[in-house]
Amino acid sequence: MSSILNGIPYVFVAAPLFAFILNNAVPRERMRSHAVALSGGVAALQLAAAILGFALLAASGRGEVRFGLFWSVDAAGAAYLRVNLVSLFLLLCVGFVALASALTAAKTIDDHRCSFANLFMALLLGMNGMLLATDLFTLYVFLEITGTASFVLIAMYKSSKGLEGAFKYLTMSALATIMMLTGLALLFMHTGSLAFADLGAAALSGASGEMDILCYGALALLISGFAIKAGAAPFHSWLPDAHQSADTAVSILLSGIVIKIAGAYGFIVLVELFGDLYAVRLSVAALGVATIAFGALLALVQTHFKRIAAYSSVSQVGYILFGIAAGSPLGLVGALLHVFSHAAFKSTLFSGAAALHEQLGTLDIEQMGGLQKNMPVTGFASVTSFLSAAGVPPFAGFWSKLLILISLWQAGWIGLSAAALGLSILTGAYFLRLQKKVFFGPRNPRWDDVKEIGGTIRASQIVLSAVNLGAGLCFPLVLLYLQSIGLI
Amino acid sequence: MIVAVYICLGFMLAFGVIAIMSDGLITAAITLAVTSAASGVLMYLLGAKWAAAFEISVCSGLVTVIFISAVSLSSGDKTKLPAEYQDSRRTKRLPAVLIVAGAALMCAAALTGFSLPAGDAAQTGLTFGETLWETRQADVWGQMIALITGTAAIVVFFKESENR
Amino acid sequence: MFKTICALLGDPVNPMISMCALPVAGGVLACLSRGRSRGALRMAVALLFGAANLVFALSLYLGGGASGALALGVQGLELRLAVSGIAALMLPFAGLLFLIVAVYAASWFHKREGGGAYMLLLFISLGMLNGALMADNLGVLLFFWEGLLCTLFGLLLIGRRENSKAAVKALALSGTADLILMLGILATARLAGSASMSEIAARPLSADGPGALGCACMLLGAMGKAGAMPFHSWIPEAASDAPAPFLAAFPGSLEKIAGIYLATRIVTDLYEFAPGSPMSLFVMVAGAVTLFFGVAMALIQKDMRRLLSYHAISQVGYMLLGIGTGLPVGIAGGVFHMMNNALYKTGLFVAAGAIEDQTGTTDLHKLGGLRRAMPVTAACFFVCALSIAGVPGTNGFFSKELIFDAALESGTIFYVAALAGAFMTAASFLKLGGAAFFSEARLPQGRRNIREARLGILIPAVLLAALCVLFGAYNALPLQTLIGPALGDAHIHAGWPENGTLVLLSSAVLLLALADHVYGRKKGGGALAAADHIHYAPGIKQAYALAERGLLDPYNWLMAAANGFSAACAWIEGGVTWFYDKAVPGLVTGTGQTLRRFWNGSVSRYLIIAVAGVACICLIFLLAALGEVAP
Amino acid sequence: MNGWIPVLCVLVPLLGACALPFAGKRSPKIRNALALALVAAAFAFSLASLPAALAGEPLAVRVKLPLGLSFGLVADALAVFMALTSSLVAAVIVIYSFGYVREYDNQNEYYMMVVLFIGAMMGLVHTTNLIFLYMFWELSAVCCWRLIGFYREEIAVARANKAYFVTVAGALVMLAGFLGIYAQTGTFDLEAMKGFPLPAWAVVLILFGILSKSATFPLHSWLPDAGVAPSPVTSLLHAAVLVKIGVFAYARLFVGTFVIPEIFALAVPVIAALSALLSAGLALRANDIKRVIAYSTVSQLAFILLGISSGTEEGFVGGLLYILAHAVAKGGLFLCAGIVEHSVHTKDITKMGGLAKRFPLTAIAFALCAASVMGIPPFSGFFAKYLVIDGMLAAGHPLLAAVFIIGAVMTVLYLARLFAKVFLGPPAFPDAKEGTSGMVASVVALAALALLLGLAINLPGSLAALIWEAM
Repeated sequence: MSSILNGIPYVFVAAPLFAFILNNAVPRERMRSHAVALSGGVAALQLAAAILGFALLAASGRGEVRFGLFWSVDAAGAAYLRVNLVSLFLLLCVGFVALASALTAAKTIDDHRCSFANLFMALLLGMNGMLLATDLFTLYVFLEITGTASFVLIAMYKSSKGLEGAFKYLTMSALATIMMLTGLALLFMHTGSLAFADLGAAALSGASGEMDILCYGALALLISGFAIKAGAAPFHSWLPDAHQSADTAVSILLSGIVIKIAGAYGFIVLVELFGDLYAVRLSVAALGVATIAFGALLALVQTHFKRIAAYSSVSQVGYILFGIAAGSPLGLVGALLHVFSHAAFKSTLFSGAAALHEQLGTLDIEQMGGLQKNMPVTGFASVTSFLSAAGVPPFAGFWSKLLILISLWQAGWIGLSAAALGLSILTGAYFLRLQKKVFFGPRNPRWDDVKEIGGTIRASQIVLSAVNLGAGLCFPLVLLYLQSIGLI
Repeated sequence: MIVAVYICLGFMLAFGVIAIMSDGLITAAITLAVTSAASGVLMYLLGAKWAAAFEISVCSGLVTVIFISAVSLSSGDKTKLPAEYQDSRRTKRLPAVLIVAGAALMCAAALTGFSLPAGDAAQTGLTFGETLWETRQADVWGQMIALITGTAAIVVFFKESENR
Repeated sequence: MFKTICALLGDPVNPMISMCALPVAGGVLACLSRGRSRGALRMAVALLFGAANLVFALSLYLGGGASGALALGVQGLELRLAVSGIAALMLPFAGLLFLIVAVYAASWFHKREGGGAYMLLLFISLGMLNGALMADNLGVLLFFWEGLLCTLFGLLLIGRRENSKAAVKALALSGTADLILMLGILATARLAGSASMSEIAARPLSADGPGALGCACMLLGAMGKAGAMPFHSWIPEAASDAPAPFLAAFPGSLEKIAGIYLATRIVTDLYEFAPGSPMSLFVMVAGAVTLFFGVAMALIQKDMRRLLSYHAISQVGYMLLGIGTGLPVGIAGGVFHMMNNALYKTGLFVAAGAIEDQTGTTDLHKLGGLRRAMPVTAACFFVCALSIAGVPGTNGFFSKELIFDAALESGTIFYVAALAGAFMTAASFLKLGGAAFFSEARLPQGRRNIREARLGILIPAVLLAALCVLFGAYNALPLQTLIGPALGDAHIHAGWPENGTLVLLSSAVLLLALADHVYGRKKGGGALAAADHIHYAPGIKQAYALAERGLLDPYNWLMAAANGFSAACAWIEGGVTWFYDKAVPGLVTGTGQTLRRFWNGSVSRYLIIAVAGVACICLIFLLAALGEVAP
Repeated sequence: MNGWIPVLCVLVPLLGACALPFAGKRSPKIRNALALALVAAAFAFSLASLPAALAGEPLAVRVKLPLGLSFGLVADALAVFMALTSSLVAAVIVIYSFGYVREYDNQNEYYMMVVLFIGAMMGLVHTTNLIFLYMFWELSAVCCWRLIGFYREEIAVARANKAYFVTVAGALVMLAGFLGIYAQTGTFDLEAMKGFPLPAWAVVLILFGILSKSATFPLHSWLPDAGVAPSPVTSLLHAAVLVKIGVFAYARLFVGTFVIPEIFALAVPVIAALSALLSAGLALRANDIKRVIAYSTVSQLAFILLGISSGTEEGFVGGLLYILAHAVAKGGLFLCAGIVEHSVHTKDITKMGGLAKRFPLTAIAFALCAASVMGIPPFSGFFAKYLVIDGMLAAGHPLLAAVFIIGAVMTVLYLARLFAKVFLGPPAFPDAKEGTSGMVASVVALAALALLLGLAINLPGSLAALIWEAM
């Protein structure tokens, strides 16, 4: 049993690498048609491996599984890679969103297929690497890889004029890089080693018992760096423009999982290491409130379908930050489950956007109207994503939000919990406006002859809606399973 | 030793400002090379010899070569920045802001008694090879995947699109 | 014979239930009889079921009352029925009157439309009235009491669907009165601890302090049903709209019986009604006001139906005045006056119905000289008119004397008002008799050949006139044998009133009225204008003008108040809707718009915002470092 | 086995609703029959659990879950009473909507949402856990949103959104209250928290949700606006079932489970009085037939809330009877309005008149239902109003009782005005023809039911008294 468990972590690194090599080895003409299928296969493999790994690891009861591919892992001070329950769950989410993106990409991406596959693998490697890293510097390196890969994916299909969104993403990432590197440098200077094991509030306080200014500065810079990557409130400016100029398949990846792994996972690590420092959790909570409020308010006034979805992602990241800020295991579980449910309903929404773009040619919601009649599947999928995002009970979104609210209330932040509840009515507001303008409102004669989208996008919409509803309905079973492995 | 450090910092600041301000791509490339060279010297002064070696050889050397070759290969009119990127209003105030920020940082460092670490920081017993291969295995992965991503990115940008 | 019928039907409760169910069955049968011979069929049903109901009522009366309970299952509302005292008397009396009115209605609708629905609703009303009279539990009394509301609304809608003003007005006013009664009943039941009248009668409640609310509301409810002010204004309206038999049934008899029965039960059983107490003053004042203004309005009417309906209102004033005094003689006088009024008022309405049946109109301008064409109707009208005017020797006179006696004892102002009322009643009936029967014929020549009324209408009129004469000539029968035992004190002085001065005064008033009529006739030219000199006298003219415009009509006050209140509500609602539709959405989208303008897409602005964000996070850490922010 | 009846009562409509669109694709007849069968099944199951509830040991199924989220369905007396009321009226409304919705499009979604709504109602009535109560509460809000926006016009969707916002905002505030309770007791299970004294702020938060759902004064604005929905929807949602959820929650939480501070025994009736008077005043002035009836609903709901919150047995029993009487009568009124509006194509009562001649059966049914709402015997409305006012007097507030009598008087005024304006007076639409036989039959059935319940009041009366003992 443990042999399989030890083998599984290798899949997450070997599979994308092998696919990358295969993608470039086979001559371009034949590879063109299978490139996206290959990336879909890799995503599916990762998803399966993560599920199997999670089950085995939970059953085996071992905290984590260390591995170093060619080297022994027990050398002193070795920066090995490891896999634990949190990272396995996030790897599962990565696989799930990558699969959804591949399904959409099969329809929407018709040129540069090989390059898309290459960058898809690079992005996958970046994210997997971040989740497997055991020290802050490796985490930063893989963060940069994810950043570069997603920048190129965004800028890939645009003419020189359309590079504006990608350019904004690049400049903001550069700012994040500067801050994170200085933070890491300050930390390294103070503690001598960046491995998770050595770091921790105790290590930081050192002999004198209280933190000196530089360590506070380091933490502040690290938090703002991850905030930019996560698209938290004051730093979210790049997200909508990046989404508007990126292809829909890339948008699914970007808002479905990249901002979660690059941003939220960073916060998970920080709170895990320096959680008992009240300032860290307070600043994450403050970011959370600002993110939800700004995201929702801005989403309410947009006229482009994907910008609304982008701001909605910004807003939902706020809830994940809330879960992390609570600091309790229940909060962490809530945040992770919200990562999964957000991935599910955001991918649904974006595949809806892809369908609309394919069939109508435009994504300006002012020109749409009453499409429920012509495009019932897309309409139904958008309703499931609305209900799950707004936290309407039978859907997955509600349960994860509920856990986050309970953890916030138990952490003593009653005001924040009430604010989260109040702001979720804003979530409902902008989704209802979207429904009214696009699907539910009076019919626009211009789209009378529009037919429903076919192929993989319809399949992905149906599967994703089923996941949204299914995860919600059998959530009590998930709770029982989590209790059996002692997480709640 | 402190004076040399401040000189290098001064060089870096000045040439950095010129690099941002200049309209010509070539002058920008050259001044960027000088900035990275100054940072290399600074690292050497602060005792990070390996890092200094890499900095000078790779950043100021190789990168500058690539920049200049790319600029010279492309046709003549590309040397000037396209019109819409020239933000005249901003260029006036930038140097003043940067110099003031530099001065502020310096006196902040002075105030908090920021002391330079001892010249030759305690060298860990390991040689460069050992640190890279034994303790920093994850970095090997990191470098490898970074190279892959870089090549994939370059391939995308400089390739004629297949079917257009 | 009657007892056997009770035994036949099992335990005592059964006949009582059947007295409610029997009329309903009769009504359904009458309504279902269709086809050519429906007139005769309905007459037969009316006779059969009316008689059966009368027999049951008499069997209960002679059987000395009965009581029984049926668990209705709802807390505080078990169906307890008990027939004793005044209820036992009222049941047969109502049965008798119903029989007469039913026959009259059957013959009236012989040729006309809407007969079936009318009979159905009339029979259901009888069922409800029987139920109300028999109810011992106050809640059950209210159940049957309000039931009359439905049938009243239905009856008023027959034939007059175009303008439904009278029906709506009746529903509104009686609905209000019934709801006030509900409040009164609940307060009384709550105060007494139990809702059964027989238990409350054991130890009556005091009418001052907490009991005042209950007593006042119940009295208001009783007065509302009887048709006294301030709930009276639908009756004249209904008079001009509703079919003629309706007037004879509802304002004529059923409503009066119910209203005065409840008023008597309140005064005698439920509350200690001290003669001088504020509650008795309240009832007497209401009685006097109704009496005076009712007949004042009747005086100037030019249409027979409206004139008689106003008289119906003013006669209630006499009864309330009598009961309001609280003295045994007053209460007996009130009840006796109610019985007399039921007889002669119904008789007058039947006579008016006969005239309308023959001539097609009740407008006095067009009528005249019917004495020769319809001698029997004229005779019956003449007998009833004499008794309503209270001419010595008639039954009206004896009951009025008792009320005058009681009124004099409790306050001369009430006695003077009663006398003025008697004067105007006499004057108006002289005018009516003169205009309709004695002046020369002014009918349009098309209606020259008027014959005597049909038998079905004539017999009820004659029967009623005969009863009036009977009650007048031998008044010991109603007083000592019927009302005395019902009210529990048998020694009421029957026969000729012993207080001679009262008799002299009232006959003087009658003579004065006759003189005024002769003077008015000569001055106004014709019997119809006999009362015009009073109508257009300087001070009184403006008062009448006000009344004409409906300013004194309580219904209009109620509607004005309701519309004013709803205008205020509309203003508040405007504010609430503004908040929901404009304020909240405007605020939210407003902030959204400003934020969108702030994030205008320029990279430098984004970077500045990001740096500001970093500064905030550093601030938080600074505060934490200085120990400000404790967990 | 017996535990399965409540589960089936909840699951059959919920899962059946999902099958309706597919049945609809095959043929409308099958879909209509299936919809009626599902609602009838809900009625049958709740009827099946009646004897056990009467015998005192209710059918139940309980599943233990972590975090105090234990799922439980108990068919106790209150649950069965509410389930029977709502599924009975819903069945009549579904029959009515066969004729009404025939010529409009997206009927599949209409029937799916109606049956889903009934499933949510059954779940909400039977559940014993606060979070699952909130779950069914939100599900009904979503169904209400889709149904109000049925005509897909601009105004209809705007009003649907408004209804969604107000009810969901209230529900979210209520959820905050539930979290507060969870923080203090550590569980969401109602049976475990029986008799727990609630702090005042938690009660206020939960009251927000209750008042928004049962459209009481400050939060009532969405109900009159929802007149844009088709008549069976307004009848189902705003008369018979949806608005009863709020009052049921009050009974289940504050009377059945928790002990609330004394102040609320006076505060809630005062709010109810305010709402009753204000909406009665507005009903007197409104000229849209559905808006008048909607304001009347707001006013009558205040009556029900008064009864249930009076804290005395008479008041509580009266409140429950009022729920039954109002559901039947008000449902009938809305359906009659539907028939009238469906054939004359206008909702403005000033343009109507004299329709009694053209719609004799509808006019009689409207008059009977209006009488029951006015509280005129022998209809069931009378007993309910009698007991509610009695309860108020028993609680020792004669002034409030008088205020509610004024409310009752205004009810008589505006319903008489409405009846006169629509059915009496000079005929305005001489050639209008009455709706289909199905529609008229269901309306007459409801009117007859109102009369029948009045005469046989002791059946629901004894059930209501039993509920009070169980509380």
